[in-house]
Amino acid sequence: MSFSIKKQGDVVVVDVEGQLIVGNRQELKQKVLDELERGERKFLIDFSQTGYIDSSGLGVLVSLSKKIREQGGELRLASLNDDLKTLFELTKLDTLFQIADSRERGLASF
Amino acid sequence: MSFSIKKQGDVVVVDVEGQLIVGNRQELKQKVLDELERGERKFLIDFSQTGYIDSSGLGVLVSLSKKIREQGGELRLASLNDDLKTLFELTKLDTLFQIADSRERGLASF
Amino acid sequence: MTGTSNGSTDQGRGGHVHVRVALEFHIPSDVRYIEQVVALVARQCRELHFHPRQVALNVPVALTEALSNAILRGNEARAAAHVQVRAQVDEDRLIMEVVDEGSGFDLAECLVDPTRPENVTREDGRGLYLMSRLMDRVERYTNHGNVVRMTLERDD
Amino acid sequence: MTGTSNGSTDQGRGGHVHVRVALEFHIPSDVRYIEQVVALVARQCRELHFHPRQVALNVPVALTEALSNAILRGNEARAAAHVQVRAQVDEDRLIMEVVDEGSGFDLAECLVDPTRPENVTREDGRGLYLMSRLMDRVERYTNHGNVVRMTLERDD
Ligand SMILES: Nc1ncnc2c1ncn2[C@@H]1O[C@H](COP(=O)(O)OP(=O)(O)O)[C@@H](O)[C@H]1O
Ligand SMILES: Nc1ncnc2c1ncn2[C@@H]1O[C@H](COP(=O)(O)OP(=O)(O)O)[C@@H](O)[C@H]1O
Repeated sequence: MSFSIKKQGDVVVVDVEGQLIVGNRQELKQKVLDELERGERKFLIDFSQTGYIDSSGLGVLVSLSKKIREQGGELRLASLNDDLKTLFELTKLDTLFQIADSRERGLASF
Repeated sequence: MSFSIKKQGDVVVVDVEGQLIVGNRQELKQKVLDELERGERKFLIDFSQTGYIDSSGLGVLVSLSKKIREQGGELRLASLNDDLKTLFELTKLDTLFQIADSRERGLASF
Repeated sequence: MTGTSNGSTDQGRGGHVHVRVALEFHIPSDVRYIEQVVALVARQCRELHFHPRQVALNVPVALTEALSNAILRGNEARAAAHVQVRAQVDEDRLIMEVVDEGSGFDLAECLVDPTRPENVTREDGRGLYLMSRLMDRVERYTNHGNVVRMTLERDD
Repeated sequence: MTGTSNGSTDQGRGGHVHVRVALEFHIPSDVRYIEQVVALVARQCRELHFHPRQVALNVPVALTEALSNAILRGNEARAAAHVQVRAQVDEDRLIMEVVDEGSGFDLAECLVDPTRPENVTREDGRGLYLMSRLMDRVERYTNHGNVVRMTLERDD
């Protein structure tokens, strides 16, 4: 599993490859916070290559969302497959995040 | 698993694809006996595509060898991998059969 | 017939192969081992023809939660403490048991509803809830350690 | 780390995942089921890093022999009679138990040496011999049926 970060326009796009779970969520958190530190404000996390997410992965998304918002920025999510969508629905986190069907729509939404 | 039969020169060559075991040995036996009935006398069984052989598979080879010899014919074996060779050695059937390293050598040996 | 196809296979003459697979793991209290264990259990479920959603969502998420709780809560990540995982899969259901060396906890008391408005922005507290939503049954008992037992009936 | 790699995996920090896999099968007394059962047991051995020769030769041949004896000798191929197979694999060894509904047999008495000159041209009588040569231990006992138990220590 790994996280790859690239900039598209003024949006930082993060791909989560594999799982986002207790064993690696800190890595994601640190990578995004580093970009925030550098002055980035628009973040899109793309889950098209993601397997599963556990509660601590969800927790990191909640935490990042707060921290980015505190700096006047925005975190959005994209490309959740049906199983991941279910996870967000079960936890009502689909009400907390703006979730786009695709990376393109996510990018266009900023 | 399957057995494919083709004629090369005056030799009937049988390929054993997959296992030669209690569940399918009768099929091999019948195919070879049919050829014997038709007048064929030289038989080469090629094991290059064979997985494993059980005691009843070995038994069928012994049986065919006898029946072919009774008709003045010859059964030879070819292309045993190391594991199959071990099986023939353990049972001393390597002393009963003429075994060629390759199909070509097997064909040339008649 | 292939070596990778598992599960119950009807072979025409009214016969049937019944398969039950039991996996048992011992892992140190380190969350880096979770993914490997989860992958093997999920694979067995896939091979026994559990629904793709169960294989991709219910099983991995619930087991990851139980394992991380066992490692971080039960064993408090003490390196010398171990976690045992027992998974039993057949054509009807999956039963997973995760055993830690802690003194246990009260399931009903610890399970909070993370979907309540005051909880939805919390960073933690979704583990037991997800386990209970993704499994058909979650139980806790003590038997040579703290055992969390989860049952999932197979969907086609 | 991959989902298909099984077995014990050292992850650097002195830790170690210990895996034990138990497979259990119930099959009707029909030799056509043998290959499927054998493939699954052999695969587990491969994944737990048994020697390729053990995976390709020792395990499949010995298990095929035990199964065909259980089906054809123990159960005399009676369709209603079943054969149970239990296989337990870990990083040390494989233990296989094949249970039929027959009344059992005397292992020492039934085991003939097929390599003796008078036997080498026989068509049958090599099954128990191969089992004993390909396994480290073969035992027979009665416990809810006739049980043949075979043990193979793992070679790297
Ligand atoms: N294996 C365990 N051993 C001890 N306590 C546990 C265990 N699993 C869960 N708990 C308790 O239940 C609480 C809620 O767990 P959970 O819903 O997974 O959320 P979180 O772990 O994020 O707090 C934990 O904080 C802990 O007090
Ligand atoms: N499961 C079993 N139940 C009853 N008898 C058995 C069983 N397995 C082996 N035997 C006895 O042992 C004999 C030798 O078996 P084996 O060495 O496999 O050779 P074969 O099956 O070719 O005769 C059999 O003929 C049978 O009498």
